[in-house]
Amino acid sequence: QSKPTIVFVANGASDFWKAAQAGVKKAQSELPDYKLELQYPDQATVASQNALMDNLVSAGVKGIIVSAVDPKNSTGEFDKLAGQTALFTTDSDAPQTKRIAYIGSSNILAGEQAAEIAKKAMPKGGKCMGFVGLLGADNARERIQGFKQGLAGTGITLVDVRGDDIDQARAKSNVSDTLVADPNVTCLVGFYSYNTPQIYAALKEGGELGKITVVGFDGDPVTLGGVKEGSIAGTVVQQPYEWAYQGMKMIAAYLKGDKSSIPANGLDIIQTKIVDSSNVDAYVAEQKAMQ
Amino acid sequence: MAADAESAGHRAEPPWLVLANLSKSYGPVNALIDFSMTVARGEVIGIIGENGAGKSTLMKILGGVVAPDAGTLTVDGTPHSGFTVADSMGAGIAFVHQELNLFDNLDVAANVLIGREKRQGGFLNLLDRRAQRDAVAPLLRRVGANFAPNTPVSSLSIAQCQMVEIAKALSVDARLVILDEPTSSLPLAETDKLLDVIADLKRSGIAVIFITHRLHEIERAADRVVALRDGRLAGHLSRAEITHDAMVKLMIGRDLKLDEARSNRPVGDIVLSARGIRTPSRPAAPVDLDLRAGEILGLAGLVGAGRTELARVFFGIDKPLGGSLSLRGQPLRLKTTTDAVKQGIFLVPEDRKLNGVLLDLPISENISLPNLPAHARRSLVSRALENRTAETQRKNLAIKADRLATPARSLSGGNQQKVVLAKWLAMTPSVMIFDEPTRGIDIGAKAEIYRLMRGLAEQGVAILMISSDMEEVIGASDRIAVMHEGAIAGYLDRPDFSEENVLLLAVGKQMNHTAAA
Amino acid sequence: MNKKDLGLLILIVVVGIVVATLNPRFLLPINISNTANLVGLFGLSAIGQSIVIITGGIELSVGSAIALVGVLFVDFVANEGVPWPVALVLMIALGTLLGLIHGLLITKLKLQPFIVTLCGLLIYRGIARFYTQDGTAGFGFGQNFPALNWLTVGRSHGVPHSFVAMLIVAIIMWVVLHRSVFGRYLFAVGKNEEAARYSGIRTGLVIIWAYVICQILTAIAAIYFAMYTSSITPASQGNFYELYAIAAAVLGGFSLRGGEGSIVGVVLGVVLLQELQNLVNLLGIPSSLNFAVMGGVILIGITVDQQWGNVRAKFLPRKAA
Amino acid sequence: MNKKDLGLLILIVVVGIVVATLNPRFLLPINISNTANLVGLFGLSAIGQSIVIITGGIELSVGSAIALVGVLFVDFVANEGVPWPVALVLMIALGTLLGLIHGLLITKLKLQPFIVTLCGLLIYRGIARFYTQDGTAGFGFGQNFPALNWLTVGRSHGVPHSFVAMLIVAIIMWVVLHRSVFGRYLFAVGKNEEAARYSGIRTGLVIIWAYVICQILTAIAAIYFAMYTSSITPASQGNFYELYAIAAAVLGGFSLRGGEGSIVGVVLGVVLLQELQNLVNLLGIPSSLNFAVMGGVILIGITVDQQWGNVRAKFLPRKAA
Ligand SMILES: Nc1ncnc2c1ncn2[C@@H]1O[C@H](COP(=O)(O)OP(=O)(O)OP(=O)(O)O)[C@@H](O)[C@H]1O
Ligand SMILES: Nc1ncnc2c1ncn2[C@@H]1O[C@H](COP(=O)(O)OP(=O)(O)OP(=O)(O)O)[C@@H](O)[C@H]1O
Ligand SMILES: [Mg+2]
Ligand SMILES: [Mg+2]
Repeated sequence: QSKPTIVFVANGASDFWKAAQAGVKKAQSELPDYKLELQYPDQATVASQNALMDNLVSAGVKGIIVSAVDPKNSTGEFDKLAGQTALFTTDSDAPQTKRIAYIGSSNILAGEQAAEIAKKAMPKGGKCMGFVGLLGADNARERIQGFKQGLAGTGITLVDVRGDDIDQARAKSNVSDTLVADPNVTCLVGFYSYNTPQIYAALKEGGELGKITVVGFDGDPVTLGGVKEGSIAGTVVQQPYEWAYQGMKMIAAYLKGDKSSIPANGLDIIQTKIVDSSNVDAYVAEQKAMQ
Repeated sequence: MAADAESAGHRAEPPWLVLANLSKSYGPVNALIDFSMTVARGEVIGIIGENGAGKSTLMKILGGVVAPDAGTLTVDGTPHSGFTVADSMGAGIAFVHQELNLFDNLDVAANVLIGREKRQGGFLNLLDRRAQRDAVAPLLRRVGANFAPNTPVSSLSIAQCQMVEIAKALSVDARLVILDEPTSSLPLAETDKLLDVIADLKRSGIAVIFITHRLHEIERAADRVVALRDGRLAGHLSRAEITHDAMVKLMIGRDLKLDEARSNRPVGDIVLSARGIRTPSRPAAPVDLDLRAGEILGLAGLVGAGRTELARVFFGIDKPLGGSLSLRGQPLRLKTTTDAVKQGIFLVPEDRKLNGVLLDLPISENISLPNLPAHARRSLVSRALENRTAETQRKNLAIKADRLATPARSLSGGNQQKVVLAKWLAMTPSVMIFDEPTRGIDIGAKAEIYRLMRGLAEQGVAILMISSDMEEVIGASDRIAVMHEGAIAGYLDRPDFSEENVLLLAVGKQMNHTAAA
Repeated sequence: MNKKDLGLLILIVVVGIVVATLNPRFLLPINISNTANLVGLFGLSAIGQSIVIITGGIELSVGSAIALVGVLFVDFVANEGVPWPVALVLMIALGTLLGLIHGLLITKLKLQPFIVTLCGLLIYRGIARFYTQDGTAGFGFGQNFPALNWLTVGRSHGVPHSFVAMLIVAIIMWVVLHRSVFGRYLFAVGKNEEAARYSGIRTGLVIIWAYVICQILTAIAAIYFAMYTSSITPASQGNFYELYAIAAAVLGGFSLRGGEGSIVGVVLGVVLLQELQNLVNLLGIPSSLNFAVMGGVILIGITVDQQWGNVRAKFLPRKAA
Repeated sequence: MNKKDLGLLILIVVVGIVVATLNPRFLLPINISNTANLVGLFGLSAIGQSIVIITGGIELSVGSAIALVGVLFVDFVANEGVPWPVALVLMIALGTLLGLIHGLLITKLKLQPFIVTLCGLLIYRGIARFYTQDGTAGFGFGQNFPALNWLTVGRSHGVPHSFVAMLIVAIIMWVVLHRSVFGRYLFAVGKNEEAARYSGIRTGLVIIWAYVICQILTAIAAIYFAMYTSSITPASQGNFYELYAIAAAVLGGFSLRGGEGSIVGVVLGVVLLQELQNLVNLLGIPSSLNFAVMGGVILIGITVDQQWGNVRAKFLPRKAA
């Protein structure tokens, strides 16, 4: 009732959004006239997220930036919401909806960057096995697609991707089982942020650390440690801090009537970047500084 | 009798257990009113009373299971107001409940010693299984059980379970053993054994309270009779005064003439006939049996002879392994009990608590259950029709319940049995199978049930009456079939009726025709 | 309406008043309408669940069945070009089949309901995920089925049609459960299956019907859920929904031992659960606490109900039994 | 070992032979060692669950308790600088407390175990998520606790210590359940609580102990899980683990009605479930089918077991009573 509220709706509970939280905080300090929040649906499901957003709109929220659980198929809900509040998307886009703009990375590009890491680490080619939480999720599909695109024409192949339903014990045993099942696999790719640490741990236990190329996504401390140590070839990091920070500012501007900051094509791509042994220290320092 | 002299010797001592002015009501039902009695050492007290007179309630108070509303229990001069299970056990009271309370996932020895396990290993409290077996084996011999201590209880029949319950009571170092209808499903031989056990207990100075509806057992065993009527003390009989008629008079307040008269009307055609029926537990013993309209065929046999199992086949509960059934000459295929009920074949089961009534359903709903569509309009149940039927049956059978909407659970055992009868009598039976129909039923109700049975037979209903009560088999049947190890060992016609003949057949011997003559 | 239901209703109203005081937007028609919609969706499956619970059984596969039916329905309609009424009939047939299988396994092979339906939970989710290769099933951009939409996600005067559907089902099931011969059989079987059998009731058939009814209602609920989310991730759609349904039934006075419960109770149970979910969001309680709030209120509700029953039993003399 | 357990063992061996034929690497020591590790982890919680199931109860909060204890343990040790033995003791105390609460609610307030532990499931997960603000609790890179690691994720001659821990617990619980007076009481209470009370058994105490034992074993399992994954997402850690534990117990011959089951059975149940998980990966079956394979095998196993029992009952005459 007092200050207009803008909410960053994540797609589910995860450490990943801690950086976004920091971005929201930073934006809040610059936007005292608004109340900025970050919220999670209680489950990473469309139903739960939709119910959350319906409730937020009922509660009078002025702007929402959402990381949709399933953007492709949320057209109806998003269009409905867009009629009631200023709706932006982040993390994964829903281009066909009436959302105002997308602020985030391109998962396909990120996948291609991961392929770069693999190519550099395995000039002679090899067989890769991927690991991911939800095989069907859009971000997983796009990363896998990008990774395959990036590998096209090289001697490296992605033979399979194992899913674990975000169960970390499964994630780890999937890695252990893969090492047993196929001795020809020379490269492991962790597509979700927690997959890479579990790959690292399983390799360490199996005594194969360093013998197998590991390519990761996101900046889990263990992943970064592995990169620094040299046992992980590299990781592709996104910048949720920037999504939240820039997103909040863009929405606030938009609510004030300033449409100029909205990109013409509705896409504000914030580049993902490769972190490998050459720049890992700098990246870690940068992240520390942010918190 | 020697026993007489002994008990006379104890009479001089003051009673160690005194019950004074006990009352207990369940809602509006006064189960026990201002009741007092004493128990002396080594005394055998027979407790009699109609169904619902309050006998079990009294015993439950003694066992600490039910708390009285008023009154005191005094043990060895110490009055107790709150008497718990632990107090009861501490006072040396062992209790065989009317309802069976066995754990069928454990073996016999474990059941007998439950709560009083033989231990080893100090603080680890480990079981000493050998000691358990050794402790239980003599007890089983004493009650005449033919199974070993390590037999799983799940493989025992009801009667055998009752033996285990008795052994359990004996295993306690008890001063008083309460037996609430211990013989209700025990056949003759086992009952004899039990009466011997009672005499044994008495000899070693242990008091016994013995509830039964089989009055001749009381005649044989009791030093003294206490009768209850409608929750009140109705009177005492000393050893000398105990006669069948005197007991009946005390219980129901008037004389009762058991209607022994049997019509000598010729029986009708064969209604139900079984050929080569083989049951799962006795696949090698095929049964042939014919049941005629208008007759009461008594089916006798020892514990586990397979009578109940046969009844289950006739009622469509179990599928036989082989053989065929026919009803009035037509082949009869029973896939479910529904098929049997449709054909007018009804069963009054042995275990009424488990199979007979739905304890939580109102009496009226229990009665209408098998014939619900007839109490419904367009598939919607009409309470009015339901109540009408129930009311009729309550009158016909004199069911003692103040409201038909009360759950069957609150009825005494005998009245529950009447509810089971009521649900079938509200329909038109052509074959009625009674499995232990008077188990736990008082003498007045028993007479009524026999009268009902006879009435049904006269209407042309074919009746199969499974019974382990020898008096009943001989008194109520027109013809007796005796089963031995799953097969029919022989038939007895009226002239051959005698306890001896039934027993001979039941144990697999030839019967003795001269004895009957 | 019995005393238990009344108690629950009072709880719902009290919670409502508290929330409305803290945030008056709770009473906005749109918020009530949104909540009613969710009550409709969850109510359909909870009513089905409650029929099974009456028989002393349990149906754990509800959530997975919602995923499987949802995936198939959306795929048939959106991608395979099956006319939606045909797809609807197919889904109800599928529900019937699943219920039949469960019922037969439970009655003929004498398997425990918990384990049969637990296997259902695992298997149906596996099939749903395999069917889409773990992808999502959803309507494409601009795909529109006006009649289907009207029936499922439409609202009339703000009243969501899912809620209307649930009400209709509730009324029908109320008559079935509390007034019909079949309902009486359900209670009898739940109280004591053996005794019911000895009364000539085809207990097997009654139980099979209970599972069939449950799965048919679940299939209908699945379609409503599918249309509400309009896209289905087979790995997560409906996860834990069986627990919500069971919780609603238990809140509504059902005993998991069977033979007890009322339709009014289970509907009120669903209303309370949805009110709680709504409250968490409206009062800005961290969504991580959503679960804890739900669990806490269920526990308190049940405890109060139980204790109240004890107090009554102690101090108020029983009405003439 | 009874006949049921033997049947299960045969099933495990047969499945093993089939898998080994299809992919001989199944028999590699490292694979067996990995599987043994998971058997250890899941076995600890399944044994706890089985103690509760014996009493006719159920403990649905296991998965959430694994998340809560895991999060707290890791946070205490990694971030708060609590010495790990202290944290271990604290976690066992927490388990005791949770079990005590469940037991008291069930025995004193006479609430149904299903509903009490369902509320536990909701509440503990909520608390775990709230505690970390829905973040992940994990050890920092290079944080190392050699003794703790040796105890939990260490292996001796390829034998994982988690497996050893499970074996020790299994042996202790075998003695408790099958050879001690307390075990006898557990069986008695599970079969017929009323009758047990009439026999002078303090049934309430027995039931409370069952839940306490279950939660203590769950807390230990939680620590092993936490050390295995070394990072914990409170929203998903342990999700559905209660179902695995229940499934293992049921596979192992436990009846959810109580009073039946053996420790050997539940351990074999866990082995079979883990063998199935392993098989999916080793044979390259799509991971989406993982659930379906598990559900299918459980169903088949239970059905065969049941039918085999029927066949035996039909054709082999019962031994004289
Ligand atoms: N739990 C109960 N709730 C309500 N009423 C009860 C309960 N138990 C017994 N009654 C009532 O108390 C009265 C006495 O019952 P009790 O079981 O003591 O009779 P009984 O003499 O043992 O009869 P029977 O010979 O049939 O066993 C009966 O009217 C019965 O209906
Ligand atoms: N061979 C056997 N082995 C084990 N148990 C048996 C055997 N035969 C019979 N029984 C037990 O006895 C029962 C079969 O006898 P049934 O109950 O039909 O006997 P009954 O003649 O009615 O005797 P009862 O007086 O025990 O009711 C079965 O329930 C079974 O538990
Ligand atoms: Mg009695
Ligand atoms: Mg019998």
